[in-house]
Amino acid sequence: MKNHVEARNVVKRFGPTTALNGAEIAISEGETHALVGRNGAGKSTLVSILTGLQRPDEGEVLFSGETAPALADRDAWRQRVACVYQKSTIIPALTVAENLFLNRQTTGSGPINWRALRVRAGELLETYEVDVDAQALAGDLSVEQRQLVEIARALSFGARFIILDEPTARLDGPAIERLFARMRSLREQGVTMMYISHHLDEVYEICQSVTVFRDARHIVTKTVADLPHDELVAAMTGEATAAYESRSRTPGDQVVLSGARLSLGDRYADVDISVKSGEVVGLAGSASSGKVSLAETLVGLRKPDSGTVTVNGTRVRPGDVPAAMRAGLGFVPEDRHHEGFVPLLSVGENATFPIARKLGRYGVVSPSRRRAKAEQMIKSLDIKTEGPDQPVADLSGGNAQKVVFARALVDDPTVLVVINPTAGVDVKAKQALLGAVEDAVERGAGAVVVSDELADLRICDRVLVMFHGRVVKDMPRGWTDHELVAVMEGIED
Amino acid sequence: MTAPAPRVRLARFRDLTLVPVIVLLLVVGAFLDPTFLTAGNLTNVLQQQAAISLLVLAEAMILIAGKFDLSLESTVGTAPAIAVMLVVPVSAGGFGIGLPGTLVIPLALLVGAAIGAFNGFLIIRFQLSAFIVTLAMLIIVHGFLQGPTEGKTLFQLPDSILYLGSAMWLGLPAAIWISAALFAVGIFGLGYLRLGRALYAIGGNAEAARAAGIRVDRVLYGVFILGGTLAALAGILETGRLGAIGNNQGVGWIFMVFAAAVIGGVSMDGGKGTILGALTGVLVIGLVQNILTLIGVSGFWQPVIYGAIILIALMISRIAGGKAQD
Amino acid sequence: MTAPAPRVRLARFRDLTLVPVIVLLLVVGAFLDPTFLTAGNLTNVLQQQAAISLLVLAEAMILIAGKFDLSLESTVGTAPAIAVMLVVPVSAGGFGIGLPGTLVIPLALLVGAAIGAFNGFLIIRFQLSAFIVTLAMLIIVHGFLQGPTEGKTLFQLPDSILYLGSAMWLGLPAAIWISAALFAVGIFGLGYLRLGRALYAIGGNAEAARAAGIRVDRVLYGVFILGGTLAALAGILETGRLGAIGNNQGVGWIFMVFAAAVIGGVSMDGGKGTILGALTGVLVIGLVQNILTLIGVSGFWQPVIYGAIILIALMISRIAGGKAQD
Amino acid sequence: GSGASTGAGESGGGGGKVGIDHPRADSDFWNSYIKYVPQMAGELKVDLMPATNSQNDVAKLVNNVQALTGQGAKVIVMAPQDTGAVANTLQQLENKKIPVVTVDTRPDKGKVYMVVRADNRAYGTKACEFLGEKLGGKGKVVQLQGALSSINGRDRSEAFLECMKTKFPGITVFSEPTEWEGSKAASMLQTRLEQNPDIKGIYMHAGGVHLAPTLQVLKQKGLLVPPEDPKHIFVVSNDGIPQEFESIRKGDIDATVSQPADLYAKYAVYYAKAAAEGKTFQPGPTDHDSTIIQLPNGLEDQLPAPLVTKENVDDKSLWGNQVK
Ligand SMILES: Nc1ncnc2c1ncn2[C@@H]1O[C@H](COP(=O)(O)OP(=O)(O)OP(=O)(O)O)[C@@H](O)[C@H]1O
Ligand SMILES: Nc1ncnc2c1ncn2[C@@H]1O[C@H](COP(=O)(O)OP(=O)(O)OP(=O)(O)O)[C@@H](O)[C@H]1O
Ligand SMILES: [Mg+2]
Ligand SMILES: [Mg+2]
Repeated sequence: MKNHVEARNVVKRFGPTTALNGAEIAISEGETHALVGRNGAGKSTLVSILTGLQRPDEGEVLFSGETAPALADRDAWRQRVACVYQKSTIIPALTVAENLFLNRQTTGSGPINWRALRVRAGELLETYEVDVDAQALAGDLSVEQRQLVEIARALSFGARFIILDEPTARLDGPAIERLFARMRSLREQGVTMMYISHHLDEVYEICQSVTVFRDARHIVTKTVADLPHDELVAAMTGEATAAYESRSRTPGDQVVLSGARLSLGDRYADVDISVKSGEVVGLAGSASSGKVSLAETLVGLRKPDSGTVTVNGTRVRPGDVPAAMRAGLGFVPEDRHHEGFVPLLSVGENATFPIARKLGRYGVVSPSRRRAKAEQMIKSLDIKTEGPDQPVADLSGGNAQKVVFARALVDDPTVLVVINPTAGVDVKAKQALLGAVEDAVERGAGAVVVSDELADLRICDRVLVMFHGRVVKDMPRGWTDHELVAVMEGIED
Repeated sequence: MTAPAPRVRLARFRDLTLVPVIVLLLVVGAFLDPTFLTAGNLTNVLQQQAAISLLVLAEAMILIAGKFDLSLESTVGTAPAIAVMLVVPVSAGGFGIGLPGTLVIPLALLVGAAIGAFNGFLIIRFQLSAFIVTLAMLIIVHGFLQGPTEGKTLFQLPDSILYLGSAMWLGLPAAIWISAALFAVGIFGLGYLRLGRALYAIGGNAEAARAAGIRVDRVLYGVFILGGTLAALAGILETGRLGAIGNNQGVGWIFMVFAAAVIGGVSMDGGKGTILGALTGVLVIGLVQNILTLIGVSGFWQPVIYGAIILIALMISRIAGGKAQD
Repeated sequence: MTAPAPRVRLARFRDLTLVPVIVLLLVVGAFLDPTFLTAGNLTNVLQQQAAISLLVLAEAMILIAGKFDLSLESTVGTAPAIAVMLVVPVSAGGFGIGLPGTLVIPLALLVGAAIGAFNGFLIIRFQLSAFIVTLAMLIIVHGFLQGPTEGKTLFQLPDSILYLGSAMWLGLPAAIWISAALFAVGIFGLGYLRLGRALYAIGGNAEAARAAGIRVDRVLYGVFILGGTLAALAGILETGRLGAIGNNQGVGWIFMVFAAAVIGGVSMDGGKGTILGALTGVLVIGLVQNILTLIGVSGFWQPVIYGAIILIALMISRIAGGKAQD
Repeated sequence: GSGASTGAGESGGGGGKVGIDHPRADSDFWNSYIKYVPQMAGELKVDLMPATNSQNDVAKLVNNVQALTGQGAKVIVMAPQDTGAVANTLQQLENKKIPVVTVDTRPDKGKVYMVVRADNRAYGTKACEFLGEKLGGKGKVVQLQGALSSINGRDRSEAFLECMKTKFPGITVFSEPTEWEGSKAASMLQTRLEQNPDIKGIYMHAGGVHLAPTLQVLKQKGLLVPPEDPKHIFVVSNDGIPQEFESIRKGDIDATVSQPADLYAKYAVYYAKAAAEGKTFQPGPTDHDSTIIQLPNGLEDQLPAPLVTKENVDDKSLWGNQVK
């Protein structure tokens, strides 16, 4: 079968980092081809080269055997390839409709017919079953809604080649299912796709062949059938890696985190939650169930309309993050780019902000003590970085997420709240992060895990399921995926 | 899900948060001085704001595209002055090149466009900070007025450059028609043309705009060049209104220009705001100035009242707009 | 993978991209005028820059925290003037309140702090655009100098306010020592203090800073208040140097302040730059001014040369710094 | 002028170098002054250092003076637009025994060798008297002020208002602070004429910036008519630049106060040379139609500033008729 897309011997450097080092990929006509690799393996960099956003330092890109168009010729690129980038390309100040049809609001050069555009956008959203108002400002959408808009846009171009870079990292189960249904029907129409994900089971579900990158190089390309799960992981990590086994434990008696009668607007109402030392409590729910808002309230990022939060025996002022942290709380926020890290500051500094006061006297932060602490965190979380002085902006997504984890764990918290902890994180890192949560709990902390990923919830001793802003069920360990999803969707109570 | 209708109305409405302020100013003005609400006085306000409003138009576009241009104010004096000096004889302060007088307007526009292009070159090509580049250019461009004229006012101007700023068309000053027409084009262009929408995309997220196939650099060059050209046109209108090109023409305008754009809802961070909003900002500033002149507030305290009114307008536009400003 | 060491060194080095420019200016200056490299002249340069450098220090901190303050320049005149008017008798232009003369410096600093606090209040509490708030405040604060003095210069000043700006300590003007000491504190504070690092976090990503347990609003208030206080101190130094408080004290400084900060590597977008870099920016500006004065470039063309040098310094700092500016 | 020095070179004539700072370069008056200075220095054979320009900023003025003395100036000529804030500088110059000639403004404090200026208050009074008489002591006039923070603007404004109040109480004055900006002047005048169509007189503080905008507004309103016409508005300007004279000849405006840019330059240089040579002066009339008066901190030579009307507008001795 002939190659629809091919990249040969691509080299791309960013300053001292080599993101791609003689990497290659060949995708046959009509297949859905997975690209997997650990965080920082160079997947997104290849995407930007395949979509003409960046010029490779060496190597070439071919479409159906022909050399790729010049970088300046954006129209030619857009005819050849559509893409859902890992980084959001939604423009918050514009409406959903305009975002969907950015730079193609009209076909000709005449004035834009907004009414028609709205209708077209509405149809498009309906086709892809995205439940958002075409006229809403994109900035008002939730993270997952934005992702859906982005996907709908990429799929709507009618391009013969579509790249999806971690489209499911922010989606819940039903949305993922809808996306896959769509992808299958596109494949039936002969569309070629490249699919990037850290959810390896998705690779087996939707892709025909898979390419593995490791350390900026091409490792292997095979059909999925020829590359069982273990071998795939081994190819990614360069070593045999066992699947994650969640540990069992007995929670203590002491309640370390509790929320009582919490309510906030139309997000959640009258919620009680309590977490004991040595216990992991999961918070599950479908989109807009209010679970994230609740978790953000527990850590002080949001102020509830009513109710109280008690951390480690101290009643903290609502909406006061520093107070909660001082009481012994550490947390990982939902969106690392938004609240997780300061991109220009170093890994060391980002990781140690909560303990800055402990790194020196009289308000002074000792750089050497900071570096020492940071190196310890880098080691314990296995963060792939040049060192504590590298800006977080230069790290790959998964490694940046580990820095956010480092920040949450650096003060040995008694309470750990993590929201979508493994979003966009590779298999091995995922294990490391979940392991870090469990380690903290074994040291006596209580933890709350908020996640759309059932795998994350596996480590929980019990899972609270939210539906329309209320806790509808408390499920102890031992649930099956099907049971949990049914409760989340409100099908069964 | 919310019905779409109310949201549209609200979004539209957001451009017009200053309308109550304008109404209030009209009422207060009428109350304070009987002359205020006369056709003659309101025409004067419009005429006085015509030139500066073109700068606001230019700056609003540049801000929406996520950039910045302080040097526009210097172009207001320098562009027409250089054009005039290319045309008039040495005895009238010219360079002695003696190009035909009919060329003076195109020449002025060309000088403005060239200044804009140079700004664009430095900012886009060299990726320098737009604020500081155009700050330096503000100084340099003004120097190109001061240097050749040696600080003197140019009094002997060709008639053609005086015409637009002083003529009356259909009973109203031509300057009002011109700036109204350009605002109409601006409102339409940024509201309904793909190129205009591209400014919002670039200002909102330049990477995303590039990914969507917008030729970001080219559009930005265009915006800077258009900005410089509009500033030159503002200079031509002002020259006609004042009958001479003084060394201070345009100096100090830029602050008012920013104030008008921002209270009119244009964000300093790019990607937000409309030309209609900017227009309401210009009107507020113009009305405030007019009222202060009419009631004759002491010159010493005038700035305090003036600044306070800008702050109040800012708050109203913030509260009515409902979003944090940047 | 590359060893971390070179990167650190490079980052350190980035603060000092203007050092070659300074060396070049010293060489060129020495070449152009024999007076230039004398101890007396260089002391003069430092003394002349002492007051404005405090504004650069203040603005650099505010910019690093991701905000903006234009009104600093007005505080330079207004803060000491109001303090003086609270102290001196009516015959000397005072309010007739007659507070003791020894209070004049604390009063001036207090006025500066109050202006900063009010800026902070509007910007943080009401979430208004810092650019426009402080622009309006620039006008208003200056009005509070012009209004009570009715435009007149205050020249009967208590000795205490004159001392700092005119005294000599160890053979050098006190102003140089003071501003050197404050820069040293600033360099240390922003480099090694928790609070200083918090400015970078806030400017780099305010949401993340909040999530990391930094009291963002409180720190920002502090920065604005500190900025106002430093501007007042600059005003005190300037008052001592000039021996009177004119109505234009500080007016027009702010552009130079921004130019110095930005060519010194401080980003207008927040989170980037160092106090040491800002200091090199001040020195470049001061040396350029001094050289232009010494060689007596025509006043008409001076701005062009001046602006061009800012552009060149900007390019050097861009090329040496290696990153796009914002 | 007097003086016996010959030879133009370094430290020629037993005097020494004269450092001169110009106050600003953005008005026609000062530009004429700036052009006259080297010309007069050539005539008087004064060793002038390259001039500095303080761009209307007293802080720059102080820096410039420091640089000039650093470079060896023995006499300083300056025109401080902020008359208070130069006190320290004057003190320092006195300590260094460097005499100072100030032009146009009279420092509030600090020793000066000679102040060379015309009386700005007299400008305001002359304008007031002219307008008062033309209007017959009643009606409304507009005063387009300079910047209120400049001493000259304030002097003109205060003297004009004071004279109106005492001599022509029947006249209403509207004062418009234009910050020396043509644009503001045009807007304010236009608004005021709309509000009070019966305004009959205008006093402009600076012809260089106010003349063209005023004429333009009057033209637009159809008020640019000969003095005989009842609609005529009497306009008095200030500065004495050639364009004002031309407008007087055409009948567009009625008078101007000629601020003697040439004499300013000439006597600035003259007294600088005299100071360098160690000469001293006494209060009393001079040989050039002026009077030297005693100030607490020095002397002041009050140069004549004639009111120019249609009658004397062609007088060859007016500086505005000498520039080409
Ligand atoms: N703009 C950039 N500047 C500097 N380094 C970069 C840049 N973009 C990517 N890198 C580096 O290049 C390497 C590859 O990054 P890339 O984003 O391609 O990884 P990835 O495989 O997509 O990882 P993830 O699964 O976490 O998304 C990383 O080490 C990253 O730090
Ligand atoms: N910016 C917003 N403005 C107004 N309402 C919002 C906003 N964001 C979310 N909501 C509403 O608040 C409620 C709870 O949202 P929340 O984000 O907490 O849900 P969630 O459980 O986190 O959902 P998901 O799993 O999709 O992240 C929903 O009804 C949602 O529509
Ligand atoms: Mg990636
Ligand atoms: Mg959510």
